[in-house]
Amino acid sequence: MSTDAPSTPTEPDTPSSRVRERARRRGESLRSSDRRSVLRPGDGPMVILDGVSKEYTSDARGLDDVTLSIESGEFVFLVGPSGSGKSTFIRLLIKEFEPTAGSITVGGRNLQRLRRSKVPYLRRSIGCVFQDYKLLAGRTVYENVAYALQVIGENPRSTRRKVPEILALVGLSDKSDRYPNELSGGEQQRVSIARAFVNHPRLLIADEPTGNLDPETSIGIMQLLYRINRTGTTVIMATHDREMVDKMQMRVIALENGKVVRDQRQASYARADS
Amino acid sequence: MSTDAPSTPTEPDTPSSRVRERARRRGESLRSSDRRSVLRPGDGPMVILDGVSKEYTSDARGLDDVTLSIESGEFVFLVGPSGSGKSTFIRLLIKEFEPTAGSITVGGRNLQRLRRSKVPYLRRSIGCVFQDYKLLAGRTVYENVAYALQVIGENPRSTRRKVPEILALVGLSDKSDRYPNELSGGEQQRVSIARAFVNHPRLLIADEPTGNLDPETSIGIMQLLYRINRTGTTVIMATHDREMVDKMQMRVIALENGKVVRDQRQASYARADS
Amino acid sequence: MRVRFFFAEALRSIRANAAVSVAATVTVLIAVFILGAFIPSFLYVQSTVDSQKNRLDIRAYISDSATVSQVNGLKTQLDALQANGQVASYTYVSADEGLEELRGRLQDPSILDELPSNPLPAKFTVIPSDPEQSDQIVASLQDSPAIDEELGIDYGEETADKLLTVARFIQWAGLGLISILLVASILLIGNTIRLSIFARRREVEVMKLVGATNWFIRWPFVIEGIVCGLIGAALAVGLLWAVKITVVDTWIQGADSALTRDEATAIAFPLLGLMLIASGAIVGALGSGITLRRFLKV
Amino acid sequence: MRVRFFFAEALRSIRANAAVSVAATVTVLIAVFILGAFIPSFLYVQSTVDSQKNRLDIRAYISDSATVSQVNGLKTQLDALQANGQVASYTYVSADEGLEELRGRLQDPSILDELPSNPLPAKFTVIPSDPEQSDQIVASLQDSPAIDEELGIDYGEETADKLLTVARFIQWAGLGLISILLVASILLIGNTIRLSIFARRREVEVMKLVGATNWFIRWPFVIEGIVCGLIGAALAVGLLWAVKITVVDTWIQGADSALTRDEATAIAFPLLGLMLIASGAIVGALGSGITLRRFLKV
Ligand SMILES: Nc1ncnc2c1ncn2[C@@H]1O[C@H](COP(=O)(O)OP(=O)(O)OP(=O)(O)O)[C@@H](O)[C@H]1O
Ligand SMILES: Nc1ncnc2c1ncn2[C@@H]1O[C@H](COP(=O)(O)OP(=O)(O)OP(=O)(O)O)[C@@H](O)[C@H]1O
Ligand SMILES: [Mg+2]
Ligand SMILES: [Mg+2]
Repeated sequence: MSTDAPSTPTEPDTPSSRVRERARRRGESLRSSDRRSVLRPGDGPMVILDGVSKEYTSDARGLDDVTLSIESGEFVFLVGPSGSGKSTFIRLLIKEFEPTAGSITVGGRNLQRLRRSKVPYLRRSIGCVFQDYKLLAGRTVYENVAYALQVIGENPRSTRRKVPEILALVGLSDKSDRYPNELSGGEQQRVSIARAFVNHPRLLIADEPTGNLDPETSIGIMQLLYRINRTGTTVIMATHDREMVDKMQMRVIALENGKVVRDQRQASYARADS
Repeated sequence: MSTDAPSTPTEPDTPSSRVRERARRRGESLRSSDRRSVLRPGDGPMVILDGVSKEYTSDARGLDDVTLSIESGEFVFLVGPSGSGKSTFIRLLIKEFEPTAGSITVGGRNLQRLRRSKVPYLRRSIGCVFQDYKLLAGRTVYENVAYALQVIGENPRSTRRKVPEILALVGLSDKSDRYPNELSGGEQQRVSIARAFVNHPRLLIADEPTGNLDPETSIGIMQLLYRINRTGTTVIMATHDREMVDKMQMRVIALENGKVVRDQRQASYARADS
Repeated sequence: MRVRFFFAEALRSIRANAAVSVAATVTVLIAVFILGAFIPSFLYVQSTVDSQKNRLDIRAYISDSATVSQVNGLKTQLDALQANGQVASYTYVSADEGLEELRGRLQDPSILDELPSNPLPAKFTVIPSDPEQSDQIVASLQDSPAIDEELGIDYGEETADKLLTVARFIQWAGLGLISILLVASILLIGNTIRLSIFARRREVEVMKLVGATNWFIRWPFVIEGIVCGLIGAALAVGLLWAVKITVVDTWIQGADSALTRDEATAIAFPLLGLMLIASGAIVGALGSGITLRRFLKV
Repeated sequence: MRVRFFFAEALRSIRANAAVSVAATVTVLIAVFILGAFIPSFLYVQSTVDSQKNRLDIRAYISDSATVSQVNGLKTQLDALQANGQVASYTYVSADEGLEELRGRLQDPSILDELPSNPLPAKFTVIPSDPEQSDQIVASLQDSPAIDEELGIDYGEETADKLLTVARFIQWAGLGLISILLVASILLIGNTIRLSIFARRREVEVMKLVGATNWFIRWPFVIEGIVCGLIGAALAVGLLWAVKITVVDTWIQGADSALTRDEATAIAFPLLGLMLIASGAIVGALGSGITLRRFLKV
């Protein structure tokens, strides 16, 4: 039906005007959420991986000698078969664990040299949609999203303003008092997306954010990501959605067995020559 | 690449010959797993819903007056937007909770009249792939799959034979000693699939079993489901994978806000007239 | 074969949930250790008090002018009371024996040396079966002509009352404290097991959804409870044994007769140990079995 | 404002994890109740024994032939010893007072009525500051000419030794048992809190991944620990108070002087209550704070 939406991101419908409104407020919000950010400002590459490997155990290799860089403001798809290392890549960027070899730089900061006490500030500057959602089971939808703002010390008034706004954007306004186990799979996924967006991070990472969403909702989410990207946010998205990737024609990094097998601008899901 | 595979299910490659081998042993296995099955044999409808509604709370409606029947041996896709009631439908079939109205019959058994102590036997006759996998965190891949056999009292020798067989089929032979949290999202999903298949249930229900799988692996799983269906097993699959549904041209039940809005044989993901 | 499977499952679970198993085991250990330290202490104190209570004898003073037949008449009466069970035993104490006895009881026996002659009369010392029934014995002996009219029959009403009060206090207070400890132990162990199962409730839920029957899920948990209970109780008994050998036994040897006099009292250690270990296992089993019920209703 | 947020979080968590909070609270309740029942019992027994120990007086018998100046010389010596702190107090006991005293000490005072005359000498009763130093006092008084040569100075070496042994035993055994209970309580509470945080480890992990600092996560848990500790301890103190009023107080009133004689002993209840509640809160706070560390390393 509306599968062409991502390519026309400025049509004047309601969600879109909300997004523009949000973008307008962005300058102020960025400052507040970046108050103690460890990311260095500037236009250098947002992410640099240099010979990065991650061996979980001697026989489980997540990433294998990956070298690449992602510029500020880029939109990157991460594709590859199940178990190829997409989630490993993402988890390295938020320093969930250390690489076994190589060095990673995010926003001008070498992650190996980042002190443990600074890691929370790194994570606040990165919005992350987790593949398994990682919602707080004891909190409602509203509280889950608000938590990301409370963590950065946002004042309660602006929290009360921002959270319903972002929930409306992902279509969950009427479910804000539900607990995660009272939601459908796709609804939980959208809560995770809302939480990652809510404090306007400079880097947005999404691990298969549309895996449990129907095509139409997926397109809505893609529109959202695209618009956020247009305001200057770097977006990295792991996905299996061939249709989506083909339509967007953005940079595609393809992994296989932990190795980068393709890194191409304006590309499709599958190799052009196949 | 090989997106046409599901329609040619009898090509002589290795996984396929394994599947035939499995089908050959099926008679014996069926008997052992059905030893105390509560499902009645016979060729009547496998699933009958009669005016079934499920209200979680007064403002959260999962299913709304659904009446339909699914014959033994059918292959049914369940589609619909996020939150439309697909998982609710599936959870009602395994008696995870009771409907608030209407009656459900599975394999000739009225679920309301099924005594609580018989529920485990119902669930053993149904293989279920859960949307959130529901793996046992403290058990390895092998043990997770074996558990489904141990539950029905399968003897250890045949367990040791069947589990590696099914793990090979979903491509996880080399990861059988890993724990779920040491697997990628897609790998966990495949463990859940293996567990649902392993004791050859008469009814197989899969809740978005390919949500976290790349297109190629998805096709492999679909082939598997299709072949299992061909040996007489009824298969119900909730999915968002438009491409897959369009290719298979099977019966499609479309839900929206808990209501059946379309129930069509040999159909596509979207309404034919749209 | 099923049994072996359940045991294997229980051991697997103990290993996989080490933190939880250790917590349960430690709780049992502590609870059993405390019970094992308090029960014998209480029994010891109790038996000491009891032996004091048994010293509550009745003294029937014999008149200097009593004839032998009168004294024999009194003796016959005492035999009769002994026969019907009211009197545990009695002895005749001559005047000289009485003086020696007094000497032994005085804090400062030297004052007796100052006595010009033995002022004490002869007497029967009667030990009643139940000190609380002394009055009746006294009443039945009172009219015997052998009894000294002035001194009569003495059973230290006041002292006896005090001692009986203390004995009753120690008995009830001790029983109260032990009961509190017992109830507390069971609550604590149950609490820990409840938490440990709570931590694995999702696991139980998944098992149900895969078609496991309640007992199929429950047995490994019950066995796990038994194993943790057994290990915890055994460790506690071992610890108690170590404390007994190193502290209590050497102390008793070092101390003079002041306390050891009233021993042969404390419950035999092996019996106590066995009882404690058994109760650890039972509490563990019941704790997991009962707690699990809540999470099996899926 | 931050503080209010942390408090709100803690209360939210207590409500959301009712099972867990109740378990922790019950554990604190039980532990504090047991401590609160045993500490005063121990102090009571201890002070009873102590007051017995203080009765270990030294008796310096005065010769019938001593002159007034000799007796005054002995008195001067005693004053000097009292001045340097070795003697707590002393009193002169005439022969008649001595007989009365003996009468009070005998189980069967009637035998004294048979005495033809008072055989007892006059004496000084000296109460040493520390009964264990009696020897030295005796040594320094020994040579006074006022002392009766035959009776000399008596301080009941044997009895004193026995009593001191018993006192030391009760003191150490009591301290040992209370220490065991204290350590056990802390272990048990820590155990429960560990389990309760273990049950929520995934929650903590997610918070870390969303960018919460360690203290941002820790404060609500610490406050939760304090609240559970406070509530548990307060309930225990309430229960103790109820037991004190209904059981102990009526018992003390009912019982005669046998035990109440040595009271003014037990620690004041309000003080005890406050201490118990405070320690409940502290243990709760430390328990959660420390346990959490393990799960914060994501
Ligand atoms: N904790 C772990 N311990 C051991 N091996 C692991 C662990 N986590 C992941 N792996 C392995 O590392 C490889 C890459 O995993 P990763 O999660 O990055 O894959 P992925 O590309 O995200 O796959 P999917 O699309 O299925 O989510 C997989 O083979 C996986 O089995
Ligand atoms: N436990 C619950 N309590 C209240 N509402 C619930 C509960 N579970 C599901 N719902 C609601 O019921 C509706 C149907 O949920 P269901 O999980 O069946 O959707 P679904 O079709 O599986 O969606 P998805 O594709 O996102 O998984 C949703 O709106 C959901 O919010
Ligand atoms: Mg992944
Ligand atoms: Mg669903």
